[in-house]
Amino acid sequence: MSVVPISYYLVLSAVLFGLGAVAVVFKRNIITIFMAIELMLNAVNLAFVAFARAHGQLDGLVYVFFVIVVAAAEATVGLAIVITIMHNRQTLNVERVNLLKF
Amino acid sequence: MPLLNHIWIILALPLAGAAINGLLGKTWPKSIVNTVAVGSVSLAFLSVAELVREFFTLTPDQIPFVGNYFTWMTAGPFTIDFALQVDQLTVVMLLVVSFVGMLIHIYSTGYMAYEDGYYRFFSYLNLFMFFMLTLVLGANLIVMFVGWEGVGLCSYLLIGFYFLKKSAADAGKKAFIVTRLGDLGFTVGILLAFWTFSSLNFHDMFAKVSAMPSETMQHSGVLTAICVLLFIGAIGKSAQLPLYVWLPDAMEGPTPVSALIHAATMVTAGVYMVARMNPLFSRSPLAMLIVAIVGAVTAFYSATIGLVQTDIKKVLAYSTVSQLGYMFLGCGVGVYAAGIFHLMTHAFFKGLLFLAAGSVIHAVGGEQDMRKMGGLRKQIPVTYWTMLIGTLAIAGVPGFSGFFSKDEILDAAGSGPHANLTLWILGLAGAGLTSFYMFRLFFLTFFGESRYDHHKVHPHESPKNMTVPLMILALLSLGGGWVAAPHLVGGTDHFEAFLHPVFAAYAPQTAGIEQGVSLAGSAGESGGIAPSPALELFHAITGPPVIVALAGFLMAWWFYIRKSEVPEKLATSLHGPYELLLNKYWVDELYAAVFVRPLLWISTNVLWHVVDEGIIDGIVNGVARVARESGGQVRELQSGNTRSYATWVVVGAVGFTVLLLALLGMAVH
Amino acid sequence: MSIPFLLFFACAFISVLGAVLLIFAREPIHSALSLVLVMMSLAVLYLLLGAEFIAAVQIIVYAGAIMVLFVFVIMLLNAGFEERTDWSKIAKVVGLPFSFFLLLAIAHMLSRSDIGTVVANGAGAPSNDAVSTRALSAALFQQYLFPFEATSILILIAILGAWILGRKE
Amino acid sequence: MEFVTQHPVLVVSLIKIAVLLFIVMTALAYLTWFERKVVARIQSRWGPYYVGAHGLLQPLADGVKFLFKEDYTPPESDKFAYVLAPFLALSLALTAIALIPFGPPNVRLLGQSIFIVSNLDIGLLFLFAITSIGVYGVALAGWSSNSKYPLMGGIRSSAQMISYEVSLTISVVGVLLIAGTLNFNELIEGQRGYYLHFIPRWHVIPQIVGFLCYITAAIAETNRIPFDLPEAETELVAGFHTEYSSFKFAMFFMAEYANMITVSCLATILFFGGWLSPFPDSWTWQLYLPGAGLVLLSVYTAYDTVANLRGIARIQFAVVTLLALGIGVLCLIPAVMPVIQGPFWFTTKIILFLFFYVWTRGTLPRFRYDQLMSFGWKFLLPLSIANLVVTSFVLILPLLRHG
Repeated sequence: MSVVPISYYLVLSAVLFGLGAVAVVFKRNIITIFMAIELMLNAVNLAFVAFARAHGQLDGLVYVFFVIVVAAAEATVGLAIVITIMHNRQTLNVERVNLLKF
Repeated sequence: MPLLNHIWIILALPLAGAAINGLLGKTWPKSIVNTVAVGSVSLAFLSVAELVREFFTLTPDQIPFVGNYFTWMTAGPFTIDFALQVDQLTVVMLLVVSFVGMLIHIYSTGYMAYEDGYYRFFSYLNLFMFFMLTLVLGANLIVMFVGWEGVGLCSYLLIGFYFLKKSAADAGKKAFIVTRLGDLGFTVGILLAFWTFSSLNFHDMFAKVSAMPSETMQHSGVLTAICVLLFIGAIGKSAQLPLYVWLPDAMEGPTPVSALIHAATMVTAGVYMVARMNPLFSRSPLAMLIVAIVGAVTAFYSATIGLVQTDIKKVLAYSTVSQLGYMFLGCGVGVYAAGIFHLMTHAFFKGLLFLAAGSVIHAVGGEQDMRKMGGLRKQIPVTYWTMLIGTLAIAGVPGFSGFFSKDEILDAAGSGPHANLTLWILGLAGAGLTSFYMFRLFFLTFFGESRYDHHKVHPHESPKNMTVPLMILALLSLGGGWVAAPHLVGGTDHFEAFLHPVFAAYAPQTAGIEQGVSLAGSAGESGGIAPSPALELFHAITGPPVIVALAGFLMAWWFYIRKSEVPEKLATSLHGPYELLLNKYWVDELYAAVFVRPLLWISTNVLWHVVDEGIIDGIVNGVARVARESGGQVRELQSGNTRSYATWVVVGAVGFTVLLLALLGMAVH
Repeated sequence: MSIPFLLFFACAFISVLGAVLLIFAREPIHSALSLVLVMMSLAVLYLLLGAEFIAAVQIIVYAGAIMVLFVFVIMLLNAGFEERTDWSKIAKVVGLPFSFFLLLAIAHMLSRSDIGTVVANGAGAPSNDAVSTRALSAALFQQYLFPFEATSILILIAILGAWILGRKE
Repeated sequence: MEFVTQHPVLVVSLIKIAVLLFIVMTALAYLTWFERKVVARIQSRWGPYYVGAHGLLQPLADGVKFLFKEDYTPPESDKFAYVLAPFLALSLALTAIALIPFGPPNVRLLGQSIFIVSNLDIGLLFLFAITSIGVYGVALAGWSSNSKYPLMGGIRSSAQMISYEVSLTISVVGVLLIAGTLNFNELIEGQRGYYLHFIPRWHVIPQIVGFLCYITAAIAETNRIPFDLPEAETELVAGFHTEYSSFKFAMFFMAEYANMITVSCLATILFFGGWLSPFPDSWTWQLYLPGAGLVLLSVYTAYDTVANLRGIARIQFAVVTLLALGIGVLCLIPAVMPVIQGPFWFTTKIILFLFFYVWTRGTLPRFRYDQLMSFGWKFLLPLSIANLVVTSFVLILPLLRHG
């Protein structure tokens, strides 16, 4: 059973990462942007796993583990912030939450 | 010799007095302020006396005695020690300054008794003493310069003592600024001197200059330049042409100040400096000539102005200027000793005259216009007699101190090694005028019918603490000159003999020989023709100076006692010249037109409106504006729109990725 | 075409599709679902790469906890259609091209990086057996013990932060 | 065809999945019957009675009814999510079951162990993974209906599931620490053996606290009474599936029961030794238990058929009797007997658990929402964590003693 070349995974992760970036830039909904960030993290994780596989080492997997944990923490706080924003400004559109400027 | 090793004490005393009075005196009663001020100066005088006593115990090779206290500043080859030195010249100056200073302090306690800022006045006065002594004692040009500037400062402070009076404040500023012009030359002179001799210690400078081969030196422009520049400083400080204008205005200050600073001590600093620098000057004939010319012309010129002044202090001021002229004339013609001698006697009688004038003013309630005086000799006898002595002394009447010194100067100008007929005539004329205007002053003040308002003014003799100094100074004016008396009968001039080492030490050979000849000369020639001392004496007391002095006296008597209506006639008939003199040749107006107004105009229209507002403010505001504009542009990036930020992040990521790719490419290839 | 390839391309397609849907969906819920889709397919890819544990964690934590949290919040806030305001000029002008350029650049870099080529050539091909969870746990609790504890503390802090943010003033 | 020969694993797996699916669907159908009967007994009613003998055909009738009801989709709903939700719920629930080993792996046919569809290294983790995904079904259903009550139900259920999933997982970790594996077979094999030669070494004995936590969390996880807030009729009409009708509703229903089966299986595997027999092997007579039980059942049904039933019902029950008798006799064949042991015990345990579920439903009242949450977070979670800590401490004690 032949092996899928690692480069395939890497390219896939790159593509996902790029799409995530596009989403971050182009979505207006805070929550969606958040999800886009998660997507980018996932892409990075994929790359990590692929590299770990390629080198036959575990470190990459451990990193992935940590990334996931940190993502969880981030989501916790981030969503709490989102809820607060919604309560205070009744909108989720980042372009409407623009008082902090100049 | 305890005190010689601690010369600084002489400086420390008045400084301490100034500090104590200045910092604490505000709330103290006058008595304590007096004690501090007069006490410190008196102690200074006493220590000077002790110093002199010790000085005479020194062997000639120990002179000048230099006390080197600490290295003040060091910059590469340039090192300045705070060093004080004592030699004969210093001794003379020290005695004059400290003694006259002490007397005037005492006098001031009476004169200033009812003035505000009493403590301030004495603090300034003590400070002046400190600086003046520093100037005199300094062993190098820099320490001297410190004293030089310090006395300038004190003069400014004291002229502007009544700073609520605009004229006084302006006079102070005028004195400061005009003197500053001279100081500019002085400073440049110092730099040039250092550049030339790579040292500013009098010792080293003189050693180097005397080591120079005389023939190169004769034409050495640098030397002349140094001398001229230093002399410019002297001109400023000693109120010679063309920078004399500040001195008459300086009379705005309290009379004791005029006596101390603007008659006895400070204004003579220039003379002292020139005398101190004699090794340089004597090697630069051109500089000598300039000094002599300036001196003579000033002497005559200001005497003419003095003729018609009506303000008693102004008259004295102009006479001071002219007397200073005589001193420079003396230095210019090579008889430094005579210059210093006249300096000393002048300190006595001019101080006396000022103090007496002050006493008169005091008597008539602050009135300074002589036309509102007259007939005061009954009311204020002490002042009358002392002023008489002063007048006789300045007029050069034989037997009075002025006679000896002035006679020596004119003698040297007429028949000395650097004799010059024109200068001699000028000096002579000046002498005549001097006696005229002095007696005019005397007669206007004390004789004739009283012209003051009897209801307001009740003339009264001054208190003891004012009259006593008057008497002492009167005595000195009377007998101060007799040290030179033997010269008249062919004997030696003790004063000159005393100072001789200072001026002979580094004197150029040729000049030295000439001077020696001249010294012996008078005796020699007299010995040639008529060797009898009596004849010598007769020659001396019937010499041209005495004649012209007598003429001046008679003319004054004729004008102001005998036919007191003549002056008005003259004033009307010779209206032009009279106006010219009365307005002091319009020099002030001239300066105002030539220097002050253009300067003001430039300052206002160029420096202020263009340079300051346009360029400097422009730069500053421009920087601020640029910052604000750019900030305003840049802050647009801070749009508060998260998506824009995200975009920037992406852009940055792209940048890094491209960079990485480039590096990878390099690494691969 | 062997099964791993089939699986890979299937999952790759699904994940990319999910990502694209995430971008184009206007309902936050749809975005969330598409993201879950991406995560699922990624989990499968992890399995293909022999990282079973990571795959499970991916699903449990990411899909099962984090995304559920997202969905929960979306429902709680009843977030409706995303309004398409377009106030950020730069995002409109620069964003798209640069993002895609970034995509291409990274893809290019990763694909040309030696690791990719090596494996593609079969040289140094990774062993096919799955990474044993035991070994992973050993690495996690011995070599990376401190980071592990640090992350636990991080999570604690995150909980506190969420509590502070969420409590009623 | 040659694809099949190339990939035997795939083919066999597919077959096994198909069979399992059939069995599970049937089981689900009859689980509803079972529940209704038991609850009826608890409430001293008859329960389903008229459709077939003892209402045995009731599930079939229900299924048919569901199929032919109008499938109404609220116009304001989010079509995609609305349709997706039930499929998600059911498929995930069924997938979870696919991980369960119903018997020992060494029982093989064509070289493939027949009772086990997938034998993953980290089977347990995957089970949790799939159950954790299960939330989406409920949440989406509630949200996509675009209506108040379903939304409330959806929010409640997702919150509840997230909350209790935590304690569910943690309560299991104790067992994992003891067993030191995530593989189901190894977990079960680890429980082989006996204390005092007759008490089975099941994890429930050391992990009794963990078990209690688990079972509580499991009930909440499956939205069963007393934790069925998401579909609390008295508060939310029918919770998240208020707007659902016809077959979609049925799918939610099946998903719920499938989850019940799943957690029961999990409990069995983790705490009650899976397909292991409770009796020592020395007691050989236990080999006859399956067959004997079925035969006895057939005797009872035969009596019932003759005594109480009339008309069509009697014929139906006769068929049931014959089936039971046939299978029982089949199980008594010596060759089959050992093979059937594992599934037999496994199924028995599961049925007991399901009975327990129904029992609780029949007896316990419903929690209030805040009570539910505070119970989950403030009691259950700390308890399970304490259990975990104590367990791990006990486990490392020997290490500590030996340095």
